[in-house]
Amino acid sequence: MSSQLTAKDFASSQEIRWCPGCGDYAILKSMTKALADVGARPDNTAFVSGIGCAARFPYYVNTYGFHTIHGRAPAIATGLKLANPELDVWVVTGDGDALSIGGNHLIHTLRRNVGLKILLFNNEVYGLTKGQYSPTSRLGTRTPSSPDGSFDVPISAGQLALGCGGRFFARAIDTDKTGLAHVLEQAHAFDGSALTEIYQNCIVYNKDVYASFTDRKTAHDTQLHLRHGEPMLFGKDSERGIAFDNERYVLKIVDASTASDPILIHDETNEVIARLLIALDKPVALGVIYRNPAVAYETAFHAHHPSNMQRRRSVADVIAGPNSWQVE
Amino acid sequence: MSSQLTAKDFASSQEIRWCPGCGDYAILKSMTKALADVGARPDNTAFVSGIGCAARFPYYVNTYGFHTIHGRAPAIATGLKLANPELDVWVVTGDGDALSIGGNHLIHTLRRNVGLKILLFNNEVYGLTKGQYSPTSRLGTRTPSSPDGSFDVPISAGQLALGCGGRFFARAIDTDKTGLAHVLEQAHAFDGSALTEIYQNCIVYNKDVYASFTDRKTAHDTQLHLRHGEPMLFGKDSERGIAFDNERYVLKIVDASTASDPILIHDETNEVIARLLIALDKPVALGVIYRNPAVAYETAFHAHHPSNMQRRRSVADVIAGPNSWQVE
Amino acid sequence: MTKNPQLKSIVVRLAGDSGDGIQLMGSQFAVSTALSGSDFATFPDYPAEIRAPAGTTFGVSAYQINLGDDPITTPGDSPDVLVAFNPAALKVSLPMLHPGTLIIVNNDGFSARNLTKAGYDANPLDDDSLSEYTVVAADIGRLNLESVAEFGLSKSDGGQCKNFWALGLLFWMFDRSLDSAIGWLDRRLKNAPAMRDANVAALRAGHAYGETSELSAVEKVRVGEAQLEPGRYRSITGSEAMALGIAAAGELADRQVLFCSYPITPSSPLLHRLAKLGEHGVGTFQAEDEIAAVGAAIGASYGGMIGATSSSGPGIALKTEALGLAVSAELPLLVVNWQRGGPSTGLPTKTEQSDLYQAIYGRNGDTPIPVLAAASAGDCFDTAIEATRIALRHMTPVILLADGYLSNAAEPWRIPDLSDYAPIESHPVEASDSSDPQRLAFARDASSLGRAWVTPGMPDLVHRIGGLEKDLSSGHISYDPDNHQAMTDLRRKKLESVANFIPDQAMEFGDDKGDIVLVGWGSTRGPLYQAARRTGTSFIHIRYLNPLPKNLGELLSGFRSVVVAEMNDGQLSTVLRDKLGIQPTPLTKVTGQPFLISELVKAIEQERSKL
Amino acid sequence: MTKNPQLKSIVVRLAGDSGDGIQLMGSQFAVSTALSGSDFATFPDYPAEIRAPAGTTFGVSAYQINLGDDPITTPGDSPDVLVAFNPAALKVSLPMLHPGTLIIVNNDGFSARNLTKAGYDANPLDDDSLSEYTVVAADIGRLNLESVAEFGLSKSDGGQCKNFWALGLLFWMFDRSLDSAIGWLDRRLKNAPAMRDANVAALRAGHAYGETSELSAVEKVRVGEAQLEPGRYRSITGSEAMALGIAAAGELADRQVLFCSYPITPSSPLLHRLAKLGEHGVGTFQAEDEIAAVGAAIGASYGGMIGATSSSGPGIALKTEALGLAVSAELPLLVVNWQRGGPSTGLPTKTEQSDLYQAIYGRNGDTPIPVLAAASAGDCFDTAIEATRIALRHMTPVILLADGYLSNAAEPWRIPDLSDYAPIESHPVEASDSSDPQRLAFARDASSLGRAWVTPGMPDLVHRIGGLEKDLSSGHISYDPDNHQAMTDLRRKKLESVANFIPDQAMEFGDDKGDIVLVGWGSTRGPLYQAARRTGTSFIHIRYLNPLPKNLGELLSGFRSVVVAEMNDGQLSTVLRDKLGIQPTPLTKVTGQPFLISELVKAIEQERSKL
Ligand SMILES: Cc1ncc(C[n+]2csc(CCOP(=O)(O)OP(=O)(O)O)c2C)c(N)n1
Ligand SMILES: Cc1ncc(C[n+]2csc(CCOP(=O)(O)OP(=O)(O)O)c2C)c(N)n1
Ligand code: SF4
Ligand code: SF4
Ligand SMILES: [Mg+2]
Ligand SMILES: [Mg+2]
Repeated sequence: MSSQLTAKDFASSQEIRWCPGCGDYAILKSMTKALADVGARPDNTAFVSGIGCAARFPYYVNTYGFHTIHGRAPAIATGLKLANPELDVWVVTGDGDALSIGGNHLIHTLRRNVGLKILLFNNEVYGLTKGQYSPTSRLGTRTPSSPDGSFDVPISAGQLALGCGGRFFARAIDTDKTGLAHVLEQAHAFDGSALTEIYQNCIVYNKDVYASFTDRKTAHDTQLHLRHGEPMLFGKDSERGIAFDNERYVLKIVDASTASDPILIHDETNEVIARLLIALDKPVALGVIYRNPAVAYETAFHAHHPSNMQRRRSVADVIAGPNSWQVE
Repeated sequence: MSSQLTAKDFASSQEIRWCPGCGDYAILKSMTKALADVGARPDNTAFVSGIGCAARFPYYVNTYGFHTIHGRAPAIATGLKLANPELDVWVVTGDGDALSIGGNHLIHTLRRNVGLKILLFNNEVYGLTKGQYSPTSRLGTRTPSSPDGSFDVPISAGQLALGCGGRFFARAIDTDKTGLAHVLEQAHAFDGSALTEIYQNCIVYNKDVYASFTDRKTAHDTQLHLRHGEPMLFGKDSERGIAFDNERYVLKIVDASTASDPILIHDETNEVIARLLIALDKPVALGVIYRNPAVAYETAFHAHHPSNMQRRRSVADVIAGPNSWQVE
Repeated sequence: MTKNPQLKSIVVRLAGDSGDGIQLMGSQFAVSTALSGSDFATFPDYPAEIRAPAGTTFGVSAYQINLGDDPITTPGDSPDVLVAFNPAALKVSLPMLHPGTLIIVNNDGFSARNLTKAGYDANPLDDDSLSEYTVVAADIGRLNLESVAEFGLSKSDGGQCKNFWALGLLFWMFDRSLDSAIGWLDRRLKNAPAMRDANVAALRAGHAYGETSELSAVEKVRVGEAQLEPGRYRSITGSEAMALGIAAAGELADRQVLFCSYPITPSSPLLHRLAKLGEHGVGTFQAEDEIAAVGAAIGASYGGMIGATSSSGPGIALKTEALGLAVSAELPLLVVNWQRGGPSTGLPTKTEQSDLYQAIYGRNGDTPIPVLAAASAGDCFDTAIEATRIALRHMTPVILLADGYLSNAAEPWRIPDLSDYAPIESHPVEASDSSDPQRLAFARDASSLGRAWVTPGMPDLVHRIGGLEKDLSSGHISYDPDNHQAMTDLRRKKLESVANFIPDQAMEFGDDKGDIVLVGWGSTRGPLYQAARRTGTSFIHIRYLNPLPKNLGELLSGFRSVVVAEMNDGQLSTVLRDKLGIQPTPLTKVTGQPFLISELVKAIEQERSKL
Repeated sequence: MTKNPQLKSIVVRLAGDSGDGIQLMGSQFAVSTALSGSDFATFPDYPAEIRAPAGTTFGVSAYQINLGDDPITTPGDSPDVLVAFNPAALKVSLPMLHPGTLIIVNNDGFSARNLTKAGYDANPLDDDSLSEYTVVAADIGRLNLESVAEFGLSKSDGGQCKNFWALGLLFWMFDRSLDSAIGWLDRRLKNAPAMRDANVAALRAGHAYGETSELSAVEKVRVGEAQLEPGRYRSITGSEAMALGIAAAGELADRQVLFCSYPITPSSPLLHRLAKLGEHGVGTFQAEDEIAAVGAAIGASYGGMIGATSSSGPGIALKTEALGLAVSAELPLLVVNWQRGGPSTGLPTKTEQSDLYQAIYGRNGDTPIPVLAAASAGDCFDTAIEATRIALRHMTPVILLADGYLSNAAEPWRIPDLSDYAPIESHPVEASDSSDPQRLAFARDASSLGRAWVTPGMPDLVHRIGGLEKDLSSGHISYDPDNHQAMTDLRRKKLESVANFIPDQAMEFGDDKGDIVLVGWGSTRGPLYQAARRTGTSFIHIRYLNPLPKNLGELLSGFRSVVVAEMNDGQLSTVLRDKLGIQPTPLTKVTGQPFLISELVKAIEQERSKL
């Protein structure tokens, strides 16, 4: 369609209302760029969100947008996608929106494999409501609602996604342009539910919670960037790698040059390794961790539908039922 | 306390209102026996359920009982357990109640590790509402709401439980007295959330859906009964076993006498193998598949509480706040 | 039962165990009644359990049908014929009977075990406790088994044919052709020829039994033909009519319908029926819960299909937050509530009208939503179309109240001609010089205040919607105090504007002035109509409950006493006090059972005596 | 501002960016006001965004305080003093000012960039657009930075002290001691000594600036002391008072409290406060959503603790299904609704009273629930106790309505003595010969109709409860039609019986007969009281909204006109029409802002002129 659009064409004219310095800005930037790069069309793209700081996102993207209610965006987006499977539908959600109140819709959307690109901005806190601990907050997090430290065991978005049958899980860091661009493009291309967890810095209520691995200076050692078919190497000179310990069924870090166990080659379809990668904390696994395509729900829905959701026959044809009679 | 109670003491006087032949009867029988066997006390035991055929259970057990609303039993039971951690609290739920409308409460209860014994009667159908497909129904299930066969990918209770951080998952068959008694007793003894999936035959709406592995005659070949520390063997003469294929990261069935790969010894704390066992369909894994204790939520709750939920000080001590003044 | 074979109307009640196939037998009898030309109304009344243990009183399943030539609008107060398959069925039905009722019992069901289960110390067939009735005791169990013996079925499969045996006997009594039932068996048991043949044999055997036995008490009954308006008729339940109405609404609007629901009694039959209307532009989505169901329906409306959802009270409660979103975002949505006995799980299989408060007032914020109610099974069709029309015209969710009685009850219905209905329209996007598509999306029709239905995918109309307050003219988020007042006013006026499009309230019966007017809404129309006729009382039945028809206040002011009859604790009375400032006399019944004509007549007479 | 230093009351408004620390500055000023002996009322008014981009009008955070010796019941209609940190703050505040208002602006905030962001073409400080006000422009930014230079802070950390600089200036103007603010800094910044010292230095610098500068327009203001009843006082917000009230209710009932909630504005502060009352027998559980929150609270009540939950409108909507369960199972439950602007997400940080319909009528089924409302910050304490008392006495959920205004606003509060309150009791299990514990659990107190609170763990009382209909006397499941009617009647009567235990409605002001009575409820008491006083109008403020006090109807009948003022589209008017059959005159305001006294006075005068 007409000429190539740029990131600017996807930025809306709305004033942005996040705190200065919030990680959401960086994500927005990467998103508008990714939209341009994948050749999306504003008219054919919709962003659906719940409630939270993250959920303000649709206002700032120059596409169709629906800022709905807390936790329900996946359900609403499912209806939208069924009504118009041709649309590119993105869901933007936070760790509270997606994993707390919205947990049920998320797992059912993933197991059905509805063709939604779900971006989960995980800042490990409820930002909009002023900083209570969230389902991803680490044990001991002190917040207004957990003054002595939280003791709810956090949930892992990735483990949950795979546990409920999700077919695509990726991870990126808000300010890592390259990594984020890559997963956004992959998510866009995936035919089914694509869940992308983005580590997002809430500078007001949970500042630097990811600093241990987002710091650029030490990124070599703290981040593992995955690419399908490539060996799992990290370190300044890719001197270390990941291997599978098949006595203890865990991943281990090995010296790339001397390792006796073979360095794993990233296979996006390997669910066992994907789960171990998700749990890895040093280095943190980034990129497309798991991708194992299956038929998208809207495809099955329309295929199972006797007329692909078209009106083939009038109600007049069946209104009389099997038995009718004439009264003169 | 006092004399040993029997299964009869745990049977209530209420008329049982399940369809004749329903698998729920067998579960009820095993449950009342298990309660007697573990030395439970009616006064100190409560059954909390949601809505569904399964959820009628509390009426038939001679303990405290609360038949609540659809999907919310885990949340309500959480409040009960926090209010009185000394109680034995059982939750009885169906595949619809637990995994459809109640999915969110289930995952959060499990990740918090609230000390509830959750019995999920899985009959792969909504019984009480007359037979619509449920989140565990297999692809292609024909029901009144899926006249041409369902196309929602089913969810696995076990995978979901592990995905959200559950620490105990067991499985049994309604009519397998020994196996069921074993897991009920183990669940009872577990200090934390214990999820037990019971394959339950709904003879009216989903008759014999498990017949392929519940048939006693072929049970040797179709069922794998797990015991911690014991090798995973099955077959009439335990002639076959389960091994881990560490090229393809899957379980494989091997000949017990000739196998080159070692037969796995069941280690309840091995999450990787637990997930593969849950997914196994021939044979079906039964017994305690995963058990990996952690501090129970109510324990953490009371421990974190400044006074273990007792009233140490009167409100009068703090009512004046940091600044007050006298008006004469 | 009198021996006069030509009756104006007759009430037949079938009762037995949940497993006895009573509902099937009832509906087959209703079909044959319809084909015979009688008017009728039915009332299936079954237990909450799927299959309660055999023989218990709480496990009794019953089906009542009233048939005749008189306009029949209720399933009848008291049965003239009772078929009881076991002691429990007899026991729960006895209080409804009148002297002379013909009771046909299955002798074989009166075992000692069943008598105990029903709480009988002695067999009522053996003492004189039934002396005021005409009792016919037949060995239905045994006779049925004999009639199917040749087909080699198991005892239990063979026993299952006894409902068709009994149906055969009824057909003989009412002089009916066996064809409709045989046709049904042919279609239904296409793949089970032995069962098909056995049922047909049982049917014929029951019929022959009537013909040949010495049942002196039973004479053939001939019921007059109905005085129905000319036209083509069918028998229809509320669920069926609602499903057809929703599909028709989609057709009239030239839009696809996405019906999103989570099963619940008594709403599920609508989902089941719509699941079969795929060729008619309807898709069904069984969601993980009610919130997801209404969410997906809202998403579908946002995407340009007609989003629809259905539930009953507890499920509607869960949807209320999302309904607020639909109001705020101004999206069309059809919400059907099949009411049942409350509070909480209450009496899930019993009927009630106790969700009117919830429909009109039951949301946070000032969140007006139009509310309609269907008055009969067939009326569900028209009301679904009307509700959809309002939803699209005003861009708003609409709540349509039905109930458990309507869901299951059947009645003859004159098949409408779709071409008689006006197309359903929404306010189009208007050409304008505004370069701001947000404004275009929130441009309103002056009379309906409905905004344009702009949906993702439309070129050059990219805009954003949501649940935060919006600027009245630009549609952008606004926290401006005066604007919030203006938007609150707008939402109120939008609701009020619906009244400009709906018909004036008509009298359902009687003069538009007088002492007493009986007022009702929803599924009670049948008994209210009969009670009004029998007592010569004026009668108004309200379909549009929010807003009320403009002339209603004036109409009611023509009467000294406004008696509001409803199956709840007085909810419409509240609405009339609120909206019209009148002081009605509530006539309430909260038993999970429809009104009897007799109790209404008594209440009206009492009220009259007070004036 | 006049130069008369002894004023009866004075309204101060602080306004700036969300990041400027306005709310903190306001609350410190309020504490010092309290300690100075003046009466006061405050109104924090902040944006929905956590930190909206600096300089924008939608990002303005404001704090208004009214102080004086006159009984102060509102934060004041129009500021006498405005402190504006930037052009946006000035712009949004201007419409509220009156000629002569003293405006103190931070010169340094009026950069070209900020002027543009606020939508100013020219600097209003430079033209004569502010000529009717007294403007003092100080270089607050620069002066503050200079005052903290010695502490070696970053520029941004140092800049954050400017609210304390401005506070120092205000303290000088109002002749206040710096002690309370310094004490607070000591406690709060215990672990950040440099920041503590810098803030203290800024505070002193601002104070000194007042003392030494040549600000001729600013004279010291001395406000009279309040004429408060003798006693010990503190400053309190509604959230704080509600938390203390809930803890006190637990203490009076000698039960633990389990407060289960999911965060939502403006309800979260209650959760935060209660999370710190652990030693007082309160546990808090942050649930995964509102349904789990109310569920866990119900579970806690079932287990013998006092289950409590809190939310605002959208969250309460999600709880309504579970509320039905609590009604059906007859369990006590405290449900607090901090109302905010609706519908849907609406105006989350603005106040409104639009959930009254939801509270009284918003459920499926005939499901009555008692409803109370708190009238002021301090009143939240007593109302929480009252609500809990009703919940335990009648074994029922109780809804307590508060709102966003009450949550944040502070006022002086006379500290009550807990020993003045009667213990809270529930109906005990009664000794009986019944061997059926089910009956014992559903045995009722004759006057309150409350059942016994039997909880798991009690010996020999094993029984079952649930949401299905129960037999009136045995408590077992019952599908019996007459029983359902009896239970519906029981639930209605139970609600009605609450009226026998609550006090008669008193006049809040004025005679109990006359032309006009002003009627209100909830947080509007302050402005309504002042308007009533100023116009000499009788005034009734309702705490018990469902059921209404028994004498209310009679009381209202003593007036020709009943003017019902509320911050919604007329919801209490509906309730009064419904329950009392009267025809009130609605006086509504739906802007997200509290009533101004002046607009009420005008409306009352208008109504009077019509009589
Ligand atoms: C039904 C409902 N419950 C609660 C809220 C309040 N609420 C709004 S956003 C939010 C959590 C936000 O956390 P998250 O999803 O992590 O987003 P973030 O602000 O951190 O980006 C909550 C609890 C609401 N708006 N609606
Ligand atoms: C809020 C609400 N939604 C729906 C229902 C209807 N309903 C009752 S039980 C049930 C599903 C039962 O399925 P399952 O949990 O698998 O139990 P089963 O009957 O199969 O034992 C449904 C949908 C309800 N009672 N409440
Ligand atoms: S509160 Fe946190 S997440 Fe929200 S806008 Fe501010 S920095 Fe971002
Ligand atoms: S419907 Fe199925 S699950 Fe329910 S009672 Fe009957 S057999 Fe059991
Ligand atoms: Mg977050
Ligand atoms: Mg089931």
